[in-house]
Amino acid sequence: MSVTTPLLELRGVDKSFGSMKVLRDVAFSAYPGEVTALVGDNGAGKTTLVKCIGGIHPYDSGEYLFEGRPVRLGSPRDAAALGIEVVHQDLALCENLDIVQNLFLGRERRRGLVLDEATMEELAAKTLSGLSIRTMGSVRQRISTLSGGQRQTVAIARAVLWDSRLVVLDEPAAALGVAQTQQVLELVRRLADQGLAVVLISHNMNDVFAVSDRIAALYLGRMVAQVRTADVTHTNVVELITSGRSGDLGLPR
Amino acid sequence: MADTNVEDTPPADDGHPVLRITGLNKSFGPVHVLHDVDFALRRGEVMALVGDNGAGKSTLIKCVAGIHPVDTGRIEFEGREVRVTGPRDAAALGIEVVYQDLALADNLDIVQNMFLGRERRRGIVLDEHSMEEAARETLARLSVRTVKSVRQQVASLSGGQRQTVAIAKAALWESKVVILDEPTAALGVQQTRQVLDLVRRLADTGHAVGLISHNLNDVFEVADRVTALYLGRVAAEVRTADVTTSQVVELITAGRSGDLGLAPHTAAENI
Amino acid sequence: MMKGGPSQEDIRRHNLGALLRFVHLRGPASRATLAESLGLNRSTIMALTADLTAAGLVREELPRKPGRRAGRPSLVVRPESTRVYVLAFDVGVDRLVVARVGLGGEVLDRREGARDRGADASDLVTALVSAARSLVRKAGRDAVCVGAAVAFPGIVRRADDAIMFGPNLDIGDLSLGEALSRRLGLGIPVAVCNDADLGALAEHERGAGVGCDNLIYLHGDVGVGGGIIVGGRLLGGDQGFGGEIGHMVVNPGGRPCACGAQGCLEAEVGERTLLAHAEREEGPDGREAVRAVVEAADWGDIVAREALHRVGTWLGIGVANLVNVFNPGLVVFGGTLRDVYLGSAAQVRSVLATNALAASREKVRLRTAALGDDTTLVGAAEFAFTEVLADPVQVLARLKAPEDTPVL
Amino acid sequence: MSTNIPEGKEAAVKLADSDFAADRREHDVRAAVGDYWSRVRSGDLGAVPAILGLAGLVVLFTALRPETFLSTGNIANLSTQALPVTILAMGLVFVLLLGEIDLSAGVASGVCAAVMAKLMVDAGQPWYVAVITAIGVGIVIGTAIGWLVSVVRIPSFVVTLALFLGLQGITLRLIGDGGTVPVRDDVIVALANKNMPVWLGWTLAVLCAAGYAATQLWRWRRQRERGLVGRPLVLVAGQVAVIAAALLVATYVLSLDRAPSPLIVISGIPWGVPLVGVLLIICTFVLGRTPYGRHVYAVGGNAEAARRAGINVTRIRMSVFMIASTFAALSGIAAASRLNSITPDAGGGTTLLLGVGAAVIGGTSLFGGKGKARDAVLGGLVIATIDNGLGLLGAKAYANFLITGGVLLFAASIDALARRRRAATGR
Repeated sequence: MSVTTPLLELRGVDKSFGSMKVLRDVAFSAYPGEVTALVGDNGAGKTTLVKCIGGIHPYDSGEYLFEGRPVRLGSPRDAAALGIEVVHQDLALCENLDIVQNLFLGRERRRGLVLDEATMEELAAKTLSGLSIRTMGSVRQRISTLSGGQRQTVAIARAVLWDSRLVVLDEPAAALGVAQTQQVLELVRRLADQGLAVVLISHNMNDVFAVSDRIAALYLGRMVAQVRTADVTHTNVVELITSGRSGDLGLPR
Repeated sequence: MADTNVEDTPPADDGHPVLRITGLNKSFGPVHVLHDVDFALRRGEVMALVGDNGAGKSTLIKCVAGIHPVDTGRIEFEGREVRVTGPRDAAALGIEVVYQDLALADNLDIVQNMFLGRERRRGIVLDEHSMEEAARETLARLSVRTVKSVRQQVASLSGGQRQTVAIAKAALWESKVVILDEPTAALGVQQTRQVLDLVRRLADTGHAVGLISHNLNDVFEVADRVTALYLGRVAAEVRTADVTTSQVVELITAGRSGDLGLAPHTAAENI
Repeated sequence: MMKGGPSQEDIRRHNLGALLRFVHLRGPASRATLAESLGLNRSTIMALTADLTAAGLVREELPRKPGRRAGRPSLVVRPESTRVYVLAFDVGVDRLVVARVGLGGEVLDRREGARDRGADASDLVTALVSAARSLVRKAGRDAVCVGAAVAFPGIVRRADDAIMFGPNLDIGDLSLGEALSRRLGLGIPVAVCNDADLGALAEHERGAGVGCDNLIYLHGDVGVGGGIIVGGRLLGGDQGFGGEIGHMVVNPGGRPCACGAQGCLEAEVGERTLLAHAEREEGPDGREAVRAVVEAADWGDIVAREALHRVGTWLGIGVANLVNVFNPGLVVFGGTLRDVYLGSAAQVRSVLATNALAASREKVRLRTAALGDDTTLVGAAEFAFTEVLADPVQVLARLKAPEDTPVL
Repeated sequence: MSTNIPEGKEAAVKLADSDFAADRREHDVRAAVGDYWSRVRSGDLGAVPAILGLAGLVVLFTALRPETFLSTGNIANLSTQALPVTILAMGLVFVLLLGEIDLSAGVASGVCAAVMAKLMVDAGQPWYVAVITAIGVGIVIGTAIGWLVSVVRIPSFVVTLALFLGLQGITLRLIGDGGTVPVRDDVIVALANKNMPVWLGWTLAVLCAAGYAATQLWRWRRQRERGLVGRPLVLVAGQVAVIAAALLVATYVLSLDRAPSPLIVISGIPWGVPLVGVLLIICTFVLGRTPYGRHVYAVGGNAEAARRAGINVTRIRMSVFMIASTFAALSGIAAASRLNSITPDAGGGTTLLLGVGAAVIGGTSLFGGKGKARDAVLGGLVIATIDNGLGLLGAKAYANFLITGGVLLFAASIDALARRRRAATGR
C-alpha cells in the first residue's frame, strides 16, 4: 500500500500572513482509500494548511502535486475542479432548503429550463443509502429539522455526490453527541473505504485513532511527523503535538 | 489511592503558597470531572498546569475563579481558608484569570479596555488622565514595548499584543494571582516569545502565576513547576528542572512515568 | 458420485448457485455483468436465468436507474426478494429479534422485543415461535420460506447444533433448533449457530469485510464472542467450537470469568467489567448501559474515561494476540464492542502498536460493524440461505412439492 | 411471562428511523396529514394563516354588511382593488426572500406611472410605448438599487430609504406640484375598469383549472414512476378539486350581471385578474422549478453556503431588486388605471407598506428564505378586503390605518414566532 502514489502531495509549503509565518516547509500527503488525520495544537497551522489545500489561501512557496502532477490553485473553484471538497466546521448548508436541494446546491440537474426534481431526489437517496446513512426520515426534510450529526452527514454526502476525490473534514465531530460522533466517524471511514482520500482534522485522540490510517502532526507551523497510525501510540502523538518531537520522530533535538 | 501527593518532600520552601487547593472534587451532575485535586501557586513562581483535552484543566481554573462552585475541598488564600462563590469573590481576593477569548472590546482603545467595568471617575466624569497614566505605568512595569500608543484601538493590535493587553489588564488590579488560559495558542513564534517573556516578568514582579498550556516547550521555558492532570486527578506536581518533556507527556497520557505519578492500578495496569 | 469429474448436472447446479449467489449478494445485475463476473458466456447465463425464473427465484426487468434516457436499457436479473425468504432469529441476552429476510438480503419485516435476563427456555421458544408465525402469516400466499437459523450467544456443536455452553443465557438441555423447527411446522430445519460466528459471516458477505477473506469479528454482548474467517471460511475447529476469542486469557490471574478461568478477554472487557470499572454495577445493564458509559466519558466523566481506558488496554492486548496469530486483514468490532472501541480507540491502537509484530499489524484494518446492531441477525439470515444458494432449484422443488396446503 | 415479543401490528419494529423510511413508506392520507401537522408544529405554517384570516374577514364583513359586502358588484370591485398591491407584493416577495427590503418600490411605481402618463398625454405616444418605457424605468431603478446593495454593499434599507425620498421628488417634478395627469387611454383604463367577455372568462377559467390539474397529476405520476413516493393521489386530487372549484365559482360570480341598473349589463372577469394570474404562474414557475429560483432561496437561507456552492450571490441579489422594481412599474400602471389619473403622491403614503404587508400576511418571511408568489395574492386579497370592508362600514381613515397596521404587525409576529419555533425544533 505504501507504493501507491499520494493523491495529494505538498512539498515545502510556506505561508505567511504579513510578517507572521504560519506554515514552514510543510510536507503533507493524502492517499486514496486512507484517512489521514491532521493533528496539532490550536494555532499550529491546521486551518491554514487546509485552506491552502482548498485553494482559499495562496501559499507563498512550495509544490502542490495532485496525482503526482504539479498544479497551481488560484481559487476554491480550481480545487473543486480537481475534486477537492472541504467541509468546514460551519458546514454551509441552507436551513430553509431540504436535503436534496442542499445536496445539489449550485449544481442542479435540469431538463431544459426546469429543475429535474425526480432525478435529483433519486440520486440523493441513492448516494445516502450508498453511505449507509440510515438516520434520516426523508430526503425531503428541511435542514432546519435535522440534528447536528445529520447536518454533518449531509455536508459530507454532498462531497460524495459530486464525485470528489479528496475530502477534507474540519473537526466534523466537534459539538456532537457521542452517538452522532460515532456515526460521523463511521461515515468518514466509509468514505475512505470507498476509495476517497480523506483528511480529518480532530482534537479527539480516540477519534483520530479510531478511523485514521496515517497521522500528520503539526507543531508551530511545521509538519513534524507524518506516520502510520499502526506504528505509534497515544503518547507519541501527544508528545509530537505538545513538544514537536517524540523519540526518533519529529524535530531534531 | 487518595494519597497521590508526590510533593510530600517539601520543596525549598519559598514561603507558603499564595493559593493552595487541597482535596478538591467536582462533578457536573453524574459526570465526575475532578478527583481529590491538590494545586498550589507560589509567589514569584510560574506553575504550569498541563493535561490532555478533558483532563479537567479548565474546570479546575473555573473552580479557582469562582465560576464553578466546588463540591468538596479546601481553598486557602495566603494561609487563610476562603470561600470563593463567584467571580467577584475571586477578584476581591486578587485572583485574575485571563481566558482564551480574552474578552476585549475591539472598538475601544487599550486604556478603555484595561479599565473596562472598573473605570476611574471624578464625580460623574471619567478620569481619563489618571487611567491613561496607570495603564502606561503598568505596561512599562511589565516592559511591554511593542505597543505604540495606549490610545490605540484594540482592533488594530496583533494577536500577541492583544494577549499582552489582556495580561496587563490582569496585572493592573493589585492582583496576587494571575492565571492564564493558553495565552500562546494561535500566536506566531515571535509573538509567543513576547507573551512568554511577559509571563515570566509577571512572576518576577511578585505575582503567583498559573499557566495552562498545551505546548511543553513553552512550559519548560517559562515555568518553575508543572502540575500534570490525568483524568481529573493530579498525576504529579514536579519541578521543571527535575523532569524531561517525555516524562511529562507520559504523565499526561498515562498518569505515570517511572516512579512519578499515580499508583499502577489506577493508571490502567501500568500500560 | 463415483465418477472422476463433475457431471453436467453438477456443473449446472453449481452455476445456478453461483448466479443466484451473485444477485443475492451484489444486487440486481445485467446479463452482461453476470457473464463477465461469473466467467460464463451469455447464452449460458440466459439458460440459467430462465431456469431460475421458472423456479421463481429471480425475475428479469427493466432497470430503474436515474438518467435512464442515455443508451438502450438492458434487462437486469433481480432476486425475487418478496417471494423467497428465510427466517432469522437473533437471540441476545437482553434482546430478541426475529426477521423475515428476502432473497437479496432485504429485511422484509421484523419483530423485536426485550428479553428478561431471568427468563427460562420455554418462554424463549414460545416468544420466538409466535413472532415467527406472525411474520409468516404476513408473507404473501405465494411466498416460500427456504430456511431458518438462530444466532445464539453460546458454544454450539456443529454436528447436531447442540448448545454446549451458554454462560450468559442458560436454556438447560433444550435442543433449540429442533424445538423451533417442530413448533414452526414449516417443514424446514432450524439451524443454531454461535452468534459471533454468524456476525463474522455477515460482515464478510455484506458488511465491512466484503472482499477480505481473512477477518476476525469480535462481538460484545454481555460476554465477548468471536468469529474468525480464514481464507474465506469460518474457522470452526474440530467440533465447531473454535473462535471463542472471549475466553482467550489476556491477563493471567486477572478477573474471574464465568467459564471458570481467570483473566479471559471476556472477563476483562465484558459488559459487567466495564460497568464495574465505571462504578455503575448498581444501575441498569445491557447495551444502553455500555453506551451510557461511553457517553459519560465523552462528557468528561473521569471514572467512565478510566473504565474505558482500562478496558481498552485489555482489548488492545487481545487484538494484538489475534493479529500475531492470524495476521487478519481486518478486525471488526460489533455489538457493544463497537461503542467500546470507538470510545477507547487511542488506547486499543496504542497497545496494538506496542504489542503486535510490526509486520502483522502494519496492514490490519480495525473497523466497526457496518451492519450495526443487525450484524448477527443478518448472519443468521445468510446462514439460512446457504442451502438454497448451494442447490437452488432442487431445494425449491422439494419445498414446494410435498403438499400445496397452506402453512398454518 | 418474562420473555415477550408483543404481537400484532404495533409490535412490528418501527423502521421509521432508518433507511429513509419516510421516503419508502406507503404514503396514505393519514401519513400525509401527520407530516403536514408536524410541519405546522415545527413552525412551517404555509398559507394557513392567510386563508384563515381571509375567511374570518369575509365572515366578519358579511355579518356586518350582509347586503353589500357579498354583492357581485363589490366582489368585482374587491378584485380590482387588490390589483396594484398584489402585483407590488409579488415583486417584493423576491426581495424579501433574500432577507432584504425595498422601501422604494411604492414610489418607484409612482415614478413609472408618471412616466407612462406623461408619455401618453404630453408626448402623445401610444399606450404600448408608454408601458414599455415605464417598465424600462422600473428596470433601471431596480438595477441602480441592486448595484448599490450588492456591489457597493450599502444595506438595502438605507439605499431604498434614500430612493424612497429621491423618487418622490422625481414624481413631483414630472407631474408638477398639485397637478394631476389624467389617464384616458382605453387599453390602460380597461385594465382595472373593463371586463372580459363572459365566454372568454369561462374559457380561461376552464383552461387554467385543466392545466393545473394536468401539471399536478403529471408530476404525481412521474414521481410514482420513479419509485419516489409523493403525496397520495387522493390528496392531489383533492387539492386540484378545491383550486378548480374556487376558480370556477369565482368565474361564475364575476360572470353574473352586477349592473346597479337593470338597463345595462355589467358582467365578466375584470381584465386585471388574468394579468395577476399570468404573473403568478410565471413567478411560481421561476421560484419553484428553475435553478434561478432555487438559488434565490439558497442565498436567502445562507448566503455563505450559496457562495461556496458556486452561486453568483451578487448577481442573484441584484436581480431580485430588478424584479421588484419591474413589478412596481406594473403595479403603478394598474394603480393609474384604477384611479384614471396620476397625482404627485402616486405610490407614496401607505402603498409600499401595504405591499410588504401583503407579502408577509401571505406567509413570506421577513428574515428571508421562505415565501412563495402566491403569498402576494393571498395577502393582497386580505389587505384589499380590509380596505373594502372598512370602506363599506364607513370607518374613518384613522381606523383604517390602525387596523391595517395592526394586521401587519400581527402577521410579522406570526412570522417571527414561527421562526423561533423552527429554530427550537431544529436541534
